[in-house]
Amino acid sequence: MTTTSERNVTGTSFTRGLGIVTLLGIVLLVVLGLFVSPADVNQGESVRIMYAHVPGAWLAYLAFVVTGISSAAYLWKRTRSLTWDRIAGASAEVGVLFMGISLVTGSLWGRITWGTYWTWDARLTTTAFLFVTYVGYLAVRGLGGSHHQRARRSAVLALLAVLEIPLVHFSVRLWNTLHQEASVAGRGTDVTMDGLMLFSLFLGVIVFTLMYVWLVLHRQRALALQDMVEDSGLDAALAARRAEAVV
Amino acid sequence: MDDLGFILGSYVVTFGSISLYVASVVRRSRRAGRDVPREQRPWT
Amino acid sequence: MAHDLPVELSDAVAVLGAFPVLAGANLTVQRGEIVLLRGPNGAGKTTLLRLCAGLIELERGRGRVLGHDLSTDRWAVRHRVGLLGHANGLYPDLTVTENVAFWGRTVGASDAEIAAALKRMALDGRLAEVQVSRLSAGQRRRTALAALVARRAELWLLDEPHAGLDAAGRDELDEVLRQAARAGATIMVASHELERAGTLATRQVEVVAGQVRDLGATS
Amino acid sequence: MSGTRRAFASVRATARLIAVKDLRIERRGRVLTNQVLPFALIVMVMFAFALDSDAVLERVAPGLVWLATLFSTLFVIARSFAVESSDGALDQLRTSGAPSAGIFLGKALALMVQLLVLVVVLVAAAVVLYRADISWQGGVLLVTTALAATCGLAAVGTLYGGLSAGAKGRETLLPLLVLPVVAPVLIGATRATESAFGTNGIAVGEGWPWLGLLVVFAVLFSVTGAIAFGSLLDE
Repeated sequence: MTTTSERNVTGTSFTRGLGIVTLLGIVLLVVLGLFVSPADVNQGESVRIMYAHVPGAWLAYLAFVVTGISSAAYLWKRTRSLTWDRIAGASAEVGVLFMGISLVTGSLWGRITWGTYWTWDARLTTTAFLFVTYVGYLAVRGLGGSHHQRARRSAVLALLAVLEIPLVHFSVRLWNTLHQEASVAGRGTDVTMDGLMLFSLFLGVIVFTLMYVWLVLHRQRALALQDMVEDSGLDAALAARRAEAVV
Repeated sequence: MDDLGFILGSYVVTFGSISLYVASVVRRSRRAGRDVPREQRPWT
Repeated sequence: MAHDLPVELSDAVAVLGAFPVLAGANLTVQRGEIVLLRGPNGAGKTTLLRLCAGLIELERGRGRVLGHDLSTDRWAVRHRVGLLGHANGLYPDLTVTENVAFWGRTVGASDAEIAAALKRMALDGRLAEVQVSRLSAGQRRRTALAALVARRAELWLLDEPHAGLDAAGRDELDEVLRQAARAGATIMVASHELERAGTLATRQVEVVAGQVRDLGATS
Repeated sequence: MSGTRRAFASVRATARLIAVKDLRIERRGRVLTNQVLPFALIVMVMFAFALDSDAVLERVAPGLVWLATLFSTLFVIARSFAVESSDGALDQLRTSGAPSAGIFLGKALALMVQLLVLVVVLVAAAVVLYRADISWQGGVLLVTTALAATCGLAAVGTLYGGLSAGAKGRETLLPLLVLPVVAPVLIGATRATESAFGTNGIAVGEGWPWLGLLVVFAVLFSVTGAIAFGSLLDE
């Protein structure tokens, strides 16, 4: 039982294969993105950031969609299972990670192309709100209580976030179009994609998707392990408390 | 070129923080895995 | 529903955080009984009462209260029990009457029933219009008991109800409980006032380290 | 006397009962009038110090009114649930069998009334301190905006307040959860108020679409809150 030297705890042959493919993909993406693909006519070299930034942002959105769906699956009585809750949690965590990264890379990209780290563009602002919302979601997951308490509380919160996102996006967009004439577009930032650039972006999406699946699988299993550890801790505590009564 | 630092930086930030996250997940699962026998893990 | 036992716990486990406060409790209570829960601090008396009120999750084991399964349907139990915990559940800015009326009305009690409850705990006089924040600890306990009376619960769960009450208040409380039991309610009282509660109770059980030991009927 | 003869209070009766109770507590305790309102006013004065220019103040007055409202809202929410959790009233509410939708609506209604008072005072402060002025039509827009915005704020506040009421150490979570959600209220109410004040020469007519946003927000969160509140409050 105490195999302290065990190295691969949450892996299976599938995730190992997936991991190897993902790693190869990352190498290929870096080589293509940084060296092989051409510079953009308008943006120059800075377009290379796109291959890391855009897929990350997309996958973050996808991760939050997965969180919402698995939360609904948990709340629906016929599919109620803590696995859904753990998938929701793992996905939200990976989503927050990817979104945090995209916010940073996006602002670096913005600094080069727009000359500013941040702009109050609707998509950017919504993304920032989304990020904070899911940071809050993760904080609520950490509040404690039993597994099912945690699951119910966070599932309701995740569905509220799904409701919140379109409202925030719509209001920011309305605010933006009415009050911000100088928009981001039309300042020589359009990217004209050639075949290789498109392929690199496509590869980026695939690599990030693989990375996402790998991360969520492992994180979800790690969460399951943590839940099991808590349960077996209860067994020990229960035995100790029962022994107390005998005396 | 000025932009070079930014471009490299964004790749470093991306894959660097993902690696850190992977490390933390692996570390946490190893710690938890010590107390859970292999046959109890549904995925094995 | 008439044949449902008020409380049936078998091997019930309830946790606070990671600590199993109830570690396999077995308890069956019949309708109309007044059961005294005794036992040292930290034995799990409060948790047992809260479990029966449907307020905390049944972690393991089986439990039914008033016919509802605690592991799947504990919310259905809640409105049929009356719980008096360590806290009184009163709003200090409201008067005695306002508090009792509020809690009575949440369960649909009529004005007459609320007035009767106030009278039952001798709160219909001078104290009626006094804000709870100006009352003594014993007077607050009385107010909480009046609110409990107004709830007309089927299962009364009382945690140290005698604490803070004066001699007259204790007599009144005992009389209220006896009357409720005669009328068909079931009562569980956790108390350290063994002598007093002992004469009130029809049966005593001892809670030790999260388990329940039956001490038999009291004559 | 055997069996249950407990009458379930309807959602409406519960909502009324809770709202009356909360407002009565506020009338006696005077937390809003003696603590939150002075705080909000101080914030308004501090804004004036920080921005230090009549022209700027006049331009940003609507935003400041709603920003001060938002911050004060956090205190009012915290107070609204401190009342329930300080002496175990929350447990009594949970075991009362009162419908959770009724509890939600009642608490939200009481919150909304308090927020309305707050907004009225803050708008008055803006008129005095920041020289905002309001036309007759602007007044109509402003009143409806205040109603819709406070309704939305109260709904969101009650929903997340219930979540953070349960245990200790959760109070600090409230701003993190509430503020991102109410961003549309801040945006919508500020723009609508700008039109009402005629800030930067914005016509009153431009404010109505923003009012629409606020109404949608208020309705959505009131309905969702009434449905979801039970599972957030019932641990």
